[in-house]
Amino acid sequence: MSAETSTHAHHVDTHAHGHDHHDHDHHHEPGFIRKYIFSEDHKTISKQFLITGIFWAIVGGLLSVLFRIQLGYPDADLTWMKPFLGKWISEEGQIVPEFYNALITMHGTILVFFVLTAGLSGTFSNFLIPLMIGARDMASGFLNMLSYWFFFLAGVIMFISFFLATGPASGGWTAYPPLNALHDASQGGVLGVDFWLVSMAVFIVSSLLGSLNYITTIINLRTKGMKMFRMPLPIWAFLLTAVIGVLSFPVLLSAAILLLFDRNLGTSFYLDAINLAGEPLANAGGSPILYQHLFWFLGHPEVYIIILPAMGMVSEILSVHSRKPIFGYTAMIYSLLAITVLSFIVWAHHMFMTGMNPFIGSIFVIFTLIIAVPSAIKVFNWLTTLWRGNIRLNPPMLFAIGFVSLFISGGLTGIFLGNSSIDIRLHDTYFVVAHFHLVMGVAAFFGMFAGVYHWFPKMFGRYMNQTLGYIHFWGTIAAAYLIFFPMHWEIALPRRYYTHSGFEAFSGFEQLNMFISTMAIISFALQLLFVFNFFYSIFFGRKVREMNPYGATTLEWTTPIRPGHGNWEGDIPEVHRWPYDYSKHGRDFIPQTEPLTQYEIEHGEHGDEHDSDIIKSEEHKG
Amino acid sequence: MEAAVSTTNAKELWSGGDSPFKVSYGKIMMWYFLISDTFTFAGLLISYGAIRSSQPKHDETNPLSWPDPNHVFNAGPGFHHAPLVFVTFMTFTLILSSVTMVRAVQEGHYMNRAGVLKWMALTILGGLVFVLSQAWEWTHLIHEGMTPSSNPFGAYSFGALFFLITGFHGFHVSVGVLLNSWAFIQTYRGVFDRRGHYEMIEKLGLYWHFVDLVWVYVFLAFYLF
Amino acid sequence: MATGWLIFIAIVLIVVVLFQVTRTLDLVGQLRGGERTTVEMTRFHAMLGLIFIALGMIGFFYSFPLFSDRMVDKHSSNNAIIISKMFLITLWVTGIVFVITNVLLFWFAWQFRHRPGNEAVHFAHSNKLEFIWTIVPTIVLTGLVVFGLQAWTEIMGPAEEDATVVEVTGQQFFWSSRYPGPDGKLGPRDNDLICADNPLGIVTREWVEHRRVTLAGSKKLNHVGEIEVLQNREKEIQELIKQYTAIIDGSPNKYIVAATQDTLALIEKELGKIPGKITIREKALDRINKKYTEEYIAAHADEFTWGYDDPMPSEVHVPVNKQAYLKIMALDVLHNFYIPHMDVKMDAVPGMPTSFKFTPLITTNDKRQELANNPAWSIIEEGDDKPRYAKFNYEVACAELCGTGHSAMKYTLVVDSQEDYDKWIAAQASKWSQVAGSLKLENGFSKYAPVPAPATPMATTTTTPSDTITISLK
Amino acid sequence: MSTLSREESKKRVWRVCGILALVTIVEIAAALIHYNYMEDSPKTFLNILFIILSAGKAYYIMSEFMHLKYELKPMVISVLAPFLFLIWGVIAFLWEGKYWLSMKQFWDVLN
Repeated sequence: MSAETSTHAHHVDTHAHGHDHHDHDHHHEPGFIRKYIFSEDHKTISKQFLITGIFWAIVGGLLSVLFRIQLGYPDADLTWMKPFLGKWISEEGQIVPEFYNALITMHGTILVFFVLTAGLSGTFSNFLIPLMIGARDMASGFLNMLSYWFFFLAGVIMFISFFLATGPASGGWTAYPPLNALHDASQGGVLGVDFWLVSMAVFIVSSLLGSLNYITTIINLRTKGMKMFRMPLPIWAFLLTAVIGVLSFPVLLSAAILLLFDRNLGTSFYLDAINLAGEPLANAGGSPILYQHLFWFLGHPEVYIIILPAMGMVSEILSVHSRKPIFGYTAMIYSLLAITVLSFIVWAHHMFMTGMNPFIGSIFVIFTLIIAVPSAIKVFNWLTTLWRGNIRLNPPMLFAIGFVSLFISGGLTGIFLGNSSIDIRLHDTYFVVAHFHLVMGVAAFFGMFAGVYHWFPKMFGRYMNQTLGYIHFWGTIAAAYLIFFPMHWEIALPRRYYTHSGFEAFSGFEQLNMFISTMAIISFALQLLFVFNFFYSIFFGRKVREMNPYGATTLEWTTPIRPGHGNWEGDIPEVHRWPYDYSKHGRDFIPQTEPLTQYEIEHGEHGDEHDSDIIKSEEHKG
Repeated sequence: MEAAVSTTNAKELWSGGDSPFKVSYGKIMMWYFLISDTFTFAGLLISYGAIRSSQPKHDETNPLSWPDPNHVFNAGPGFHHAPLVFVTFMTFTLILSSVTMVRAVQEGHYMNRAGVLKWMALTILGGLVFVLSQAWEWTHLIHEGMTPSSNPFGAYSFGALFFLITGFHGFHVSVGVLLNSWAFIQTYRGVFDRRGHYEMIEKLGLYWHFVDLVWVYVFLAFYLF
Repeated sequence: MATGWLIFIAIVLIVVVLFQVTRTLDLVGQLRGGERTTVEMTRFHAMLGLIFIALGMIGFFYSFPLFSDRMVDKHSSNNAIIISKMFLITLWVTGIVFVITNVLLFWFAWQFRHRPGNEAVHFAHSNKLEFIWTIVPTIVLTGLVVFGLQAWTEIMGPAEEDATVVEVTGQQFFWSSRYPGPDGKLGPRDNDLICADNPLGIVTREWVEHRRVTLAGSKKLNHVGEIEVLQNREKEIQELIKQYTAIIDGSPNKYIVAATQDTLALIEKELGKIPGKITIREKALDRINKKYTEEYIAAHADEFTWGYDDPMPSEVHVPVNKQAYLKIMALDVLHNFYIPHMDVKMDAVPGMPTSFKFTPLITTNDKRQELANNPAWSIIEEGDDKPRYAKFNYEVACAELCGTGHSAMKYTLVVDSQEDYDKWIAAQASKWSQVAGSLKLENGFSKYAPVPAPATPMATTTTTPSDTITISLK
Repeated sequence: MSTLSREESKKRVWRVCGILALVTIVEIAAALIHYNYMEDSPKTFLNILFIILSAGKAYYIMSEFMHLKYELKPMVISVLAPFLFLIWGVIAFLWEGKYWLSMKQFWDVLN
């Protein structure tokens, strides 16, 4: 053994054990600021992400209410909003078209990035990764804290852009050039887009810091016995989400840098032969389609960044509350992996009608439709998980079931859209809006709600009000379907239209639009019920009195009811089995920390398809 | 220890309680950060590829065709009409500074503070020379009329892409020089000695080599093709 | 206002009462014992789930035919027929899966609900099952891909030789079109040549000359060029700034000072933009001078004449049952040439022409006759003299967000019978070839020649985007 | 450097430095020879050579300087695998660029 090896190995050891020393340094109680504001504790950071996410969800939802009023009640008199919105309300009391565009742009940006990326993955990755894999905290608490504060900064920048004289970005959440590359093509383009781009760049830094932490923590800090194939499914989902984030967000960063250059330094990466309102521009040699390719190279994986964590959490919740192992654990992991890989090679299915090479388009059709296979596997596995279970329908379980339903309904329309020939009809219409809102908007929200209701007791040591939760669920799922299902009928109606009244071809949808808008407003109001329930329960909810209220097998329920910094008071528990031993050997559940008995075969060890039969015979013996 | 590593079977490494890569979390993070950064550069270089292939190929008669690098990069401080000589010098500077960085990392393994200081100083020097060379080249090209929005040598996009990508790379080098200087001071103050290991130098080394690695492709894209 | 407050207070009260009720329910549930409550709640919500899915499915099957006639035109073009077929196939496949999986989901929730005597089965995986639901979707999707790509290739493949070529151009916020004249060739275009008189930048010898003069000016024609106009404006503003500064320094009246400062800020902003505008024009002039040398024009003598006879009508006409081949262009930002009835949709990209082809199968007139049978179309709307169907036209819209006036980019497509089309195009050609004649001026400058106004909405080009929208929408 | 002694690893570094320098010189020389003596011949073959040589340089930098050669295999895979995602990206982007040019040339006779 050479001297070098020993020193080298020595580093590793110091660091591997570093975390056991970690909590010794923190025995003194940190002050208020270190504890709640600039906290490095993953649980606090996760709550920060969640509450900021809720704030942005309210803002984003409110924006959608505003533009739904314009679509559903174009004649409504909104003069009373003039004190708040000023010139964005016309003299006749209507939302002006430029503001309408700003509303849809900001609604998309806020919900996709701030709520469903940061608010969802940021919250639950932070909260669950250390708790479920048995770690004291994230690998780097400091970077984790920075991750939140960069997110916060990105939000501040985006928020400031609302108060610009020329308004926030108004060229769509995808920020396609040239509309968003030119200062004079729209009002939002004057300054709003610069804010948008800078905010996105900061957001990307935040996402990167977070993702690096999640990946590293999962790789290096699993407790003893926590093999990769003993990790609960949410952890797999968070891991792959983080991988997608690390690899796809940088491409958006390069796209944003190029766009910033085009806007402010006279370059022509995306611009060629432009004559704006009679004014010639000097740009030459670029291509607007290039931006779209770069954007969707991020943008498509982004939708999986949004939906994978929800899938993971739903798998866990379905299993816990039906008292059955998740069906096809390994298949679930491999389908997550397949989705991750495929997500990087299908981006241009958003671009069939943008003047890209139709032959390349057909290759993208093939890749795209393959994604339906792992998605189908997941759906069937979820269904089979419910089959012959012992299902407790509490709010988290209902939201998880709702997620599956919405994912099916929204996912199936993806098969229409992924097929380029049908996409000619559907591209940029309300059919698309319906599709992605169901499958990645509402479904991801349902995953998030399921997660919040399920892990709220662990987060705050109190329960949320269950009855309000039930009302919230039934109201939301009904409203969601009533908003987005009829939207499929608006099949040829182009989206991002301030009004469709100028066209005979688009007439006849006024009542439907009114109905959808009404439902949207109701659904928004229902979400406020959740917000109220959430904050009320933090302070006044019924207290949790047992460590493991759901009878779940995973590690987070072995921590104290309100875990302190370092999560476990004594040693970190060791793991001996996979996380889904429910209803096995006549026992309701067997925690992961319980060693295998002599006769027991661990799940996945034998790879036999008659698993259940073996267990039955075991039961007879026992 | 060596024996332990070799006998541990791969499966056990993954069974928790230890790093399956036998690598500390800091280094893993740095590695994955670099992969992420690679994708940023890849985004820029792929854009370069797409724009370039959408422009007419180099053609003496077409003033808007893609320029020949031998025409553009043919000067250095004090000399002209010597294509690619100056950039060769820059490339060598970067390679050498990478080598000095490796030496610093190696000395760090043996806790040799004086050695680390010596090689870090040389690395920083190399970085500075590279950044200054790039500054000279930029000044020269701007003098010749090449700006982000114009290019006397041919296709407009060439200038814009050149400044963007070499600028982004130069930014990375500059950040590297700053970080290395910081590490140099920390080493001098004996911080790493007290910590018991020079892992910080290793992590910075990874970053520094990555910058070198990116240059290989920037060099390929702008100076060779 | 008072009623508003009353309503507000009432709502708040109702919410508070409701909340108290839910709290009590929760507490009562706990008092009665968690297990019993769980069983009852599970039963109740599983039942709600069954009702939900039943109502949902009824709603689905009820509303589908309700809207299907409004959805799209299924037979007005070959694309519509192909796509409708693909759509229907996919609808069947996905529809069946949709119904089965959703019903199973809620039925399982009911059937296997937690209740005394129900026990979960430890059923963790089955290779057989998982294999089935990997392979079956794969096969089905392969089928969809194959059919889909067949349709896609048919629609996007190369156009027929004798297709009717139409060039359409999108800009904020209107469309314009151009046809190859009697020579059958579309004249080339150049962004640098675009000016008020030549809005599409058509390249002919005269337009090149014209643009040179509009940019650089001409002593001979006594015409001041754009560059000089801007330079003069710059001087003028500098002069104004001096005057205003003097007012600000000298005036004791603070209101006058404030007002003058505002004006000053505005014109300083304008001044700041002028150098850029001059540079852009100088660059364009430079490019024009460099590119359109006498040798170049001589070498491309033919191409320089193609633009003379290109009609630029204010709507698109195409003959029925014959392929139409669209060359789609954009001047400023992305647009999308969208004809809902024809299933035509393709982005207009600045700097890169795109194309799309379709074969219209029903003339506008026949379509009107077809609609006459539809009661919704045979009504006569208030203030109209003709029934709705008589005014029917195939409409063109924009399907790519292009700014404030995105929803106002309306254009018209007329599908003619072959005879009608021949007549129409001949009339257009004769009308526009006169223009070509007027362009062939000896001094190479057509500013004072009778150039007819281009396609109607051109007048809005000079207004700011926000003005345009109020004009075109209200 | 689990198997190398201090001296060996030092030597190895300088050897890699030599290889990188040599490859760079070969590249520059090839480019200059092409420029000076055979400017009219297409550069395709040369470009392929450049790509191969650059990949070689990248290999040495990553494996030796960045120490990747001496890491455990799963680590190496986890670092290298993401680059597979770029393959289709590069193909698609370059293909697209060519298509944009061809569309311009197809429709615009003066280009």
